[in-house]
Order: sequence, then structure tokens, then C-alpha cells
Amino acid sequence: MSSDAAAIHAVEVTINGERYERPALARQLLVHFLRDTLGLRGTHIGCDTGNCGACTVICDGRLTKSCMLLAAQADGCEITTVEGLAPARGDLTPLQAAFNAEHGVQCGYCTPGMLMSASFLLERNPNPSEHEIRRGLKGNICRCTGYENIVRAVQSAARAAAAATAKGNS
Amino acid sequence: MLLRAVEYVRPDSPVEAIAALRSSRHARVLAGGQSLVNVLKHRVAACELLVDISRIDELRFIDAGQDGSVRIGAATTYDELDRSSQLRASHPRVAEVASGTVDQQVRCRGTIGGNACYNDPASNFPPLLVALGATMRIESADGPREVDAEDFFFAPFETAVGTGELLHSIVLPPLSGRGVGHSSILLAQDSWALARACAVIEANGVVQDVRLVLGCVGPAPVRARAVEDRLRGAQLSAGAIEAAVPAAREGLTPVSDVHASAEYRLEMAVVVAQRALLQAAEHLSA
Amino acid sequence: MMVGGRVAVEASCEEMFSRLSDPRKLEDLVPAVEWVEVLDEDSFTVSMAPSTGLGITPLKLRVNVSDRRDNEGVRLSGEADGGEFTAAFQLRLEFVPDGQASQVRWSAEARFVGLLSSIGQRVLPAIVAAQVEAVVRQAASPT
Amino acid sequence: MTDFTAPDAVVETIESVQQELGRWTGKSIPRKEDRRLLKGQGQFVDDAWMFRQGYVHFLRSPHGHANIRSIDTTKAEAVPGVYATMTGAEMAEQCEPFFRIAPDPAARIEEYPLALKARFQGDAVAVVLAETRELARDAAELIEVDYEPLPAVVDAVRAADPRSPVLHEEIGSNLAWHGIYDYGDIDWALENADHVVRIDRLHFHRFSSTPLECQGALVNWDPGTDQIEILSNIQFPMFATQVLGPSLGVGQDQLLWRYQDSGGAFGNKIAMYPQIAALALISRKAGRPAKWTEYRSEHMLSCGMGNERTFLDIEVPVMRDGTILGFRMRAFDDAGAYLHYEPLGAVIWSQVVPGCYRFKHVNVDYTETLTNKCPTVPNRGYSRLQHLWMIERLVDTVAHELEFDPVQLRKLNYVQPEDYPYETPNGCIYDSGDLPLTLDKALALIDYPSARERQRSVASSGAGKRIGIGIGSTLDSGTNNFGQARIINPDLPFSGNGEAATVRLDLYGEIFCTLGSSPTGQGHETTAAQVVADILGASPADVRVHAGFNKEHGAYVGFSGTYASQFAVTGINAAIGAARLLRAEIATVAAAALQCEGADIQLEAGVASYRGDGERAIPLIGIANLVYANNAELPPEVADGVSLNCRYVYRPPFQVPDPVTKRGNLTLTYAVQIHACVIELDEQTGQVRILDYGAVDDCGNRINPQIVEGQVHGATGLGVGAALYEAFNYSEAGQLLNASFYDYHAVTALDVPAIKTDHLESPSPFTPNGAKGMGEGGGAPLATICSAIQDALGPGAELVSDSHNPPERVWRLLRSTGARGVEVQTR
Repeated sequence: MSSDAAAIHAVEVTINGERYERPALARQLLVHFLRDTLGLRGTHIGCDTGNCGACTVICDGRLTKSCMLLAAQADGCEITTVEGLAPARGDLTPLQAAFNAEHGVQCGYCTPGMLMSASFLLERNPNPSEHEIRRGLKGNICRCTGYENIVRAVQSAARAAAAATAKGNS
Repeated sequence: MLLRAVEYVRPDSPVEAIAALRSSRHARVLAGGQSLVNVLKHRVAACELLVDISRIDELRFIDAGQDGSVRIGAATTYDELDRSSQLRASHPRVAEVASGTVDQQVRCRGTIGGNACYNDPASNFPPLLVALGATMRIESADGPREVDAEDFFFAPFETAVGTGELLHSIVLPPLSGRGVGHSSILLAQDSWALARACAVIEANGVVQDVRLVLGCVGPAPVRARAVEDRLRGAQLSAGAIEAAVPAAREGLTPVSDVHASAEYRLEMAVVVAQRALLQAAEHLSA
Repeated sequence: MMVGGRVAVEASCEEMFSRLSDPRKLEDLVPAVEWVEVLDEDSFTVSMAPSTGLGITPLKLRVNVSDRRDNEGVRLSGEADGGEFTAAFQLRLEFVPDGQASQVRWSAEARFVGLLSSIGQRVLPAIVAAQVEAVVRQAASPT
Repeated sequence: MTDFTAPDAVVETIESVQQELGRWTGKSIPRKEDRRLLKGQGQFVDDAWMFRQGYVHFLRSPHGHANIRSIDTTKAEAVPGVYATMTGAEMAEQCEPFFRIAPDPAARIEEYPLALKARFQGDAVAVVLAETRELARDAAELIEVDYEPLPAVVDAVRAADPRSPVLHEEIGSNLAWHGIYDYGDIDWALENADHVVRIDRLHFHRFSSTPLECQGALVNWDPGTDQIEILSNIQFPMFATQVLGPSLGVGQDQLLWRYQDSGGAFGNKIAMYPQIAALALISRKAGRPAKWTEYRSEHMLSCGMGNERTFLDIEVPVMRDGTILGFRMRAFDDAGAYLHYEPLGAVIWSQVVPGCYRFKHVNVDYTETLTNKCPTVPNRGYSRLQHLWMIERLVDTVAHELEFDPVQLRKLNYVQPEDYPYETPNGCIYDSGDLPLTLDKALALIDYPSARERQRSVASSGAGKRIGIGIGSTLDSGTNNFGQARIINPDLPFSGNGEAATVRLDLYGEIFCTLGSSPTGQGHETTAAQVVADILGASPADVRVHAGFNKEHGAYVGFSGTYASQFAVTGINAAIGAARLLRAEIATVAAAALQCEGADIQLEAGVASYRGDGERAIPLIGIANLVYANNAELPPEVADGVSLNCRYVYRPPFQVPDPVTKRGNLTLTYAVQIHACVIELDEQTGQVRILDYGAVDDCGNRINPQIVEGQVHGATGLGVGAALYEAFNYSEAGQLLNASFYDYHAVTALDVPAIKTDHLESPSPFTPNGAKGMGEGGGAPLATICSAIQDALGPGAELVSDSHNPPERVWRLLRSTGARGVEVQTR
């Protein structure tokens, strides 16, 4: 069997616009690299089978469960995590604000991953139907909300964005 | 959640990848990793070297041929298939199946080649590739070779891709007017399949040729030849399909698991066979 | 979990019997076998690492040979220890002459203990079958 | 007869409190805690870190039942980076067995932090502390355990058979608890009823809410202070602390508990004390903080699961007009391998003996047994949802078999609006409600008449589909009376309930509130701020509520925690009480400063004034200054009488139940949930699709309607999951077949239907704020969906006898031609 000694890789990533270079064991998952090595603990772990989506980030434009990617695989990539959505001390993004207004957060543990999937969805499809929203969030398990208010939050964020665009155009 | 110690390499080309695969007795290809990484986390299997092919551009492409065929690189993701206008035009059902695969995150990472090589009995692509008559191009140090999809799938995690080899690409032949149908019974939405069937029909009123391939009912996709034989030469109708599908049970060896018994899977094979054939017939007339 | 099958091989029943009922020979015949330690005539320990497309699964097997019927069949039973899971198994092999060649009929019963019994439930029967048949084939045509 | 009229003093308090809660209470203000959670700034258990910490991995038995012949940790200890290992035997030498709730014989079970014999797959047998997560797990793989596998028993009914394998030899059987609940006169009812409906068997399956954040703890046994700091998302720290003190041989002053955010719990995180004990002991041994974060598969195997219950030989006496007199049955509850919180479930269900109905005659022969399965823990709707599901199945079956309209039959048998307060056969007092109206609202949500119309047209279309319409009526009994534990074990020194809170005015006039609750997503920071703001004339934005739980704040009693649908009553009324005390102190100080009577002081927008006169006023910062830093300006009698740091304990009015007759008021409030749904059933496959879903909730006065609605959605989502997708199944050998989210299908956004909601507000006459706890829900979706499947199957079909209905089970029901599981005897 392999040993860790021969398996240390230099990983260089840009996360939320900031460049990091750190060694990682080949077997280290990206989610552990984010949380334990870099201290970016907004990205969560909820399962060990890639089902729950709590660890979702956007990696080079791909919606990614960071528990199914090795840190070494992310070398050279640009990653957005939940910490990259809004400034640490600044205002919430419209999507985050919609989650607050529609009570789309209960325990908050799935929330970071849910926000990443919702952002990805709205980026691709600014005006999704209810079914498209549910499909877009299917890879994120929430045990608290029954998804109802999360779906409403995404709908409301989409409406707000559409209204803002319309206003901008008029 | 934590893997055993392992080595990792990210080659830049298929040639380098094959060299890497040959360099270690227990090297495995890491493509999307959406299944393999989870298996490694649970420590039920281990390997010495992971050869990451997910960023080899030469393995990521969707090329439409003049004749309506499509060549797909093994490291092409479901999401790329889902969003390919070429594929939507030439093989809409394949794009549709890609689009219904698990969830957006898995679609962004999981690859058609990985799906094929993993060959989980519940997977969606193996039966579809066999039904479509796809050709699998395998590369090795000895050069490329081609294998019919029908001869490609052996058992779960076992395919014609041998040690030191790499699945390079998959060629879908032109539909040329054939109708394609796909039906699954899922435990929940976009979840585990309990039964799957893919059907491809060529007909001009009378069935010229038909392929019906079942998933979830054996170690690899199963061609329901008894059903095909009954339909070939018959007038294509819902009645003919209904009369033929009970023969789908022949020779199937489904497993029982916590979600469904072998008996249920067997009966559902008949149901999905009928639905896939009807859908293929509809597609044909449309 | 019970699985079974039959494999047609070029080797004769005598050859198959002698190879598959003698643990010392397995070490040379089957690539997945790393070493064999013979405890007595009928019991031995095997370290092997069967391989699938997912990787290897290192196992330590304690095997008892019972029901040896010369050139006709043999029964192996034992336990496999894979670290976080174990399996108890019984494997029956029957050798039926087919001209110079022979048919090997086999049936196996395995009970998995540990996480594998959950996450492997859909695929284990097929994997066990593939592994048994691979060993039989390797025994038939040693490389 | 129990006296259920509230004493005059209580009534007076209730009226005055409700007058004070007008401005913010009852409004859907957005949650205060969301901001950090939305930004990824929450502090969950795995986010915690201590200097020199090591990581823990528990080695767990792969066997369902096995003796441990030996454990050899030598190889693990030799791994560089491993700080310590411990086995069960070593731990047993260093602590006392955990406190037991059960009476004899189960009281003789001696349980330690790690198992000395493996009794379920996932039983922890050894533990490793190492420098990294990876090393801890690698080293655990090197521990050699010699197991002697034993036959397992995985069925609660079979476990009661003396021939079955015994888990705990010291008690000689698998009996966790047995008792007979007998109310009214069931023999008379069965003899005099016009019909008796008999049901062979109903089975409520095992599942759990599987919170998305697994369990975890970071424990440091500090060698300097000898205090044990426990950072853990445990849901009921004050229960655990009472168990752990005596077991570890430390005082309560040595146990420091805290956490900030917890990723859901639903009852499942209540029984983490064995793991925490193990962490404490290995921390002491290694002289390092020990951190453990549960893996999902570890959680599935060993965290705890909801109660599985089998109901046998159910007999239901029914009169010609449809009046149901009650029922008799035997119940077998499956405790799993250890009694971590059980056998409390064996009495908790009796909070709702007749469900929503006026049943008078009830006889339940109740047995709880130990099996080779993961121990049971409370799970949303704990122990009541099993019973309520059974009752709804029974009512539906009576309707089907005797051809009553299911709506009319329910309305006939419901407790009627004029019956409140209504005393149940065992002395529980249903506080308020209007069940028939609640049902009507639920039916309106799904447009019941057109759903019936659709059912007929689909049936005649020949499309291979059927429509079914289901109703589930349940109760969420909240704020329990711990005295009911004495019905299980008369020797237990528990009764009543309560909660503490503090509200203080800080040095510069800030309002700060601490709670004894341990929230896991219920929005306590928001709702507490709403009521405190109302009392102190402030805005919720001005009230900082401490996040999470911290024992060091001193805002706790023995019952403190978040469980049993009680925060809206216990926690909120504690906060109200503390805020009122603070207001009185502010008024006292202000009166001294403004030279007037305290009664003339008004508190508004951060200013205390003489009857609202802005010229004669003092801001809160001025009040704080006088008390904290300028007290020579105050008259001594005022300065000596105030602290501006006010602690209040809310105590609900309970009496001790009678363990002999098993009677008493077991809970304070009863929120009502009535759900209705329309499903489509595929005749070929047995697949069920929910076409329409309506949920109506009545939880009295709502503090924050949006939060209430969120709880309704959540309980509905989990209930839909349990009814159709989620189950824990064991093989006969005790192997869990759903040990990850691969095979335990936690429902997704695609599986849960859009949920329509409506509400009633029937204030509770027994709580100062008129609220009722409602977070657990009563498991209405399970009853509703089973009811709809039965309705789709149509007349003469086999009984839907299981609460879990995946496609194959429904497919078999559709094809069943054998025994139906039900018979009717008519006189």
C-alpha cells in the first residue's frame, strides 16, 4: 500500500479571489483542505457518500461537491465558496437576503451548499420554474425546511433580479 | 470519509495516462470521481495510484459526424452531454438521460466514460449504450482497439478495459430514423433505479430491427433477445409490444436488496420493457 | 447471499481437483493470492487482494477444506477478514468431465458483516461470482 | 378527577402577559440568526478547535451480536502520531455505569462508555486519539478484535420470546419494560358495541430524521482545573450532565457545556453521553483535548433511531352510528440494544392516549424489548407519532370496513370545540382547539370535492392509475410533565418541568438575553428577542440573545434543553419572566432618578420616562450607569435591591401523576395538525406520487408565524420521507442495510411536494402567552399518506398495515388476494 510520505502535492488554488498555495496529501479531500488546511469552515460535511451537497462549491465554473474531489485535483482551479458570496462584514447578496426574508434557513447547516447550488442555477437560468428550482437543488439535502421556503427564496431572488433588470432597462 | 493513503498523478495526455496506469500494479483511473472517491472513503477497496484524466482535453469532446453519428470523449461530463446542442439534435434521448442523472453537482463532474467503466447494475448509460449499438474505443500501450458496447460490460466494475488500458471515447452510430425509448422505475426522483430498459426500434410499419436492453436485472446490461425476436418482423403496435414483453423475464438474474426483491425487479423489467418500447415506437412516429 | 455458476475449462477434472484442493498451488496459480500459510492438511490461511475496477480489497482468509471427493469435487469454507468488514463463506466446486476438458460447477454462500453488507448489497453477488470464476479460470490455465 | 382549572394567580398573569405582547410578538420578523448562517459564519461542532487537540476515531463492531474475546491495540499504539487508545475494559475500570431510567430487571444493565460485548452493528468497542483524522482512522484499522459472533434478534416481538438470544445476560431476558395501561372499561365496550373491528397487526417502521450535521464533541479534561470543557452539539446537555457527573465521578461544577450552532437534531442528538464520556476519559489519559466528528455512516449505524413499534390484536368497539368507543391492543416497542433514553417512550405515547378522539375505553398491554439494533432515541414526534399513526389507521379502517365517510366519521368522534378543556381517559388535559374546523380547512387546501371527482374520472379512464385521498389528524403534545417518568419507574426523582432565562441591562444600556434552551434551528434568538422587546419597549434588533447554549451563563434548570415542543411555552415564558423582572428593576431605578413612583414609569425606545414625558426621562444607558458604575447616586434601598441581571425560572403548573393508576396530566399543551393529501398510484409499479398536499396547524398564539410555518413544512418533509422513502432495515443477522445516504434515501427537493398551509389560533388557556409548542408535529404525513394509499386501493383491499410504503410494498398490496388483516364482527 501507499504511504503518505510519497504523496504530498503542492496545491495552488484561488479561492474567492485569493490565491493560496499549500501542501496536501494525495488522499486529502478538497472539503478537508478548505476546512482544516485553510480554515474556510463555511463549507460543511453532511455525509460520506456524496449525496447531501453540504460541501458544494463552484470549482472552475462547475458545481462541485468538494467531498468527491481530491484537493490535488483542484490544483490550479478557481473556487468560490459560501464565504465568497458576500463580504464578511458587508451586506447579504440578494439571494442570501431572499433566504432570510422567506425563512429558507433553519439550522443553517445545509445553507452554504444550498446557496452555491441556487447561485449556480440562477446564473444559468435566471427565471427558473418551480420544478427547475427543485431539480437544481436536488443534490442538496435539507432536513429542516421541507424545501418549501428554500424554493420560495430562490423564486423570490429570481423575481427580484428580473425586476432590477427591467428597471435598469427602462 | 477518509481515504487510505494513495498516490495521485494528473497526466496531460492519454499516452501519459496509460504509462501511469502501467507504472503501478494497482492504479485506477480517476475521472469524475463521483463513485470511486466514495468507495475509497468507505475503505472497501483501495488503490496505490489514482490517475486523474478529468483534465485531459483530448478525452473531453462531443464530435458530431456528417452521417449523424457522434463521438464522445470518455471524460465528457453529463452536464456537457446535457447541454450539447449537437447531441440534442442527433441523439436527444442520450442528452435526456444525461440530464436526469443524479443531480447537478454529479452532472458537472461525473463522466460518461466513468459511468460505463463503473458499470453499476443500476447505472443509466450501460443499457443505453448497448441498445444504441455504441462502439467503445479503448487505448493501451499496444494502440487503440474497438469493442462493441454489447461486449464491453462484464460485471459490476468489470469491463473490457483491462489493466493498463484506458477508455478513450464512445461512438454512437447514427439513429437513421430509428426510434429510441428509455424507461426506469426509480426509488425516488432521480434516485436509484429498480429497473431500467432502453429500446431502439427500426420500422416501416413492420419492425425491421429492434434492440431491447434491460438494466438492474443482472451483472451487466441484458439484451432481451426473446422479446426482440418476437417483435422483429411483426407489425409495430402497442398490442404487439404488449404480447412480446412478458418474454423479457427469460434468463434474468436480478438481485434482491433492501429496496426491492428479485421478484419485483423481474416484474418491473417487463413493465419498463413495455414502456421503453412504446416510447421508442412513439419517437419513431413523431 | 447465494450465487453459483458453471465455467467450461480446458483442464481435466484431475488437474482442476489437484490445483483447487491444494492451497500450496494457489499461490502460484492465482495472481491475487499474495501468500498462503498451510496450517495442516485441511486448513490454511491466505492473504489475497482481489481486484475490481474500483481497486483492490485486501483480505485475509482462513480456509478449511472439507468434503474432498477425489477429482469430483471439494468444499471450502471459512472466514475472510477485510479490516472493517468480514465475511463467512462456503464454496462448493464440482468437476464434471467434458472430453479432455471439464466443466466446473460452483456455488457459493457468503454472509458479509460490516458496512459492506449495506453499501455493497446490489453488487456483491455479481462481484463474488466474477472473482470465483476468475480463480477457476486461472487454475485451469496457469500463466 | 384532576383539577385542571388554573389558579387565579395564573389567570391574572396570563391576562397581563398577553396584554404586554402586542408590538413584536405575533409578527413574522426575519430571523436574527440567519445572517451568520447565510455567510458561512456559523460555528458548528466540527468548526471548534483547541490547542494540542487530537482526533478521535471509534472502532465499531461490524457484528450485530458478538462476544469480544480479546482486543489488541498494540499495532495501533505503535503508529507514529497516535496519542492514546482505550478499550471498553479500561474505561469500565475508570468510571461507574450510566444512570438507568428503567426499573428492574433492566435497571441491572451496566453500561459503560464503550461496549464489553458487541450488541449491535456499530457498537463502539475501542477508541483511538491521534494527531490527525486520517491517522486516527488508519490506526483504528490496526486494532485487532477477536469476536465470537452470536445469533441476533432483530424483532421486538420475537425478542420477548424466552428462546431468543439474550443481549444483556445480567437481566436474563430482553425485557426493557412492561406494563398495562387500562382506562375506562374495554371489556364492557367490546361486549356492548354493535361492531367490533379486529386488526391483526400494524407495524410502525424504524427511521430517523438524520440531522444534516452529525454528532460531535470536543472535550478537554483540563489537568489544571480538573474541569471538563465540553463543546458539543448534544441536544439536551442538562440531561447528559446529570448522567455523566456520577458516572465520571465529577461534580456538576466540573462539567462545562457549550455550543453555538447545531445542524439540526430532531431528538436524535439527545443521547450522546456515552461518546462524550469516552472522549473525557481519553482526554484525561492523553492529557489533550479530544475531538470527535461523527461520520455519516457512523451516524446511521449508531447515533440512534426512532421507535419502531408493532401493534398486535387490535380490537375496536364501534356503535351503529359510528361512535368509536376505544380500543384494546398489545404493543411491542423496539428499544434497540441499550436504553439511552428509553424506556421513557413506553409512557410518552400516553400523552395522547385517545389521539384526537373521544375514546373512553382503552387498554394497551405495552412491552418494550431489547434487540440487536441501534439504540432508540427520541425522533421528532417521539413515541406519540407511532401511537397517533396507529389510531388514524384504526379510524380509517373502521370507516372503510363499516362504510362510513372518513370525514364524517372523524368529525363525529373528534373531541368537540365545546369539550375543551377536555380530560382524556388517563387524566391528560387537552387545552384548546377546533378539530372539525381544522379538518375543513385541510380539505379546502386540497379542494376535496374536486379531488373526489378526479378520483372517479381517473378510475374510469383505464390509464393504469388510481387516485387516493388521505387524512391524518394528530396532536403535538408539548411541555411534558417529567412526573410521567414515575409511571415507568416510581423511584425516579423527577416531576414537573421548567426553563430558565436571564435578561440583563448591560453597562451601556444594551439588552442581553440568555436562554437555557439548546436550539437546533428553531429561531430562538429571534422569538426570544420579540417577546423581550415587547416587554422592555425595545425593538428585537436591540435585544441580543446569546447564540446556542452555555452552562456558564447560569440560565438553566435540570430540564433545560430543546426537545418535546416546549420552547414557545417554557423558554419564551422564562424570557418573558426575566424581562418583566428587569423592567421592574429599571422602573425602580428610573423612579428614583426621576423622583416618581415606579408605576408611573413608561419604557419606550430605550428611554424610561415619567408617563411618556420626554422632558422627564432617563435613557437605559443612564439606568445602567447608576447601577453598574455610579451607585452612590442611588438611594441605598434602591441600589441594594437591583442587579439589572435578572434570572427567571418558568414553571408550568403540574402535579405528580399516579404511577399506580397511570393517570395524571402529562403535558401542558396540545397543538393540532390535520393534513390532507391527494396521491396518484401507479397500478403497474406501485409507485406513489403526491399530487396535492395541505397541512393545517393550530398551535395557539404564534410568536412568529413564519417560523411556525417553517416548522410545519419541515415536519411535513420528514414525514413524507418516512412514509415513502426512509427506513432502517436490518438483516436477520443484525446487519443494517441502509447505513449511508445511498440506501437511506433522505428526501430531496424533488421528492417533497409543494406544501400548502393554513392555520387556526386557539390560544392555550394554560400558558401565560397562550402559545403551544409545535416543533415536533405529530407525524401527520405518515397517517395521511397511508390513508391515501388505502383509499386508492379501494373497498375490500388488504389493510395498509405498515407505515413505510415503498413501491414494492404497494405493488404487493395491489395484487394481494389473501388475508386482508382485518375482520368485522357485527352484533
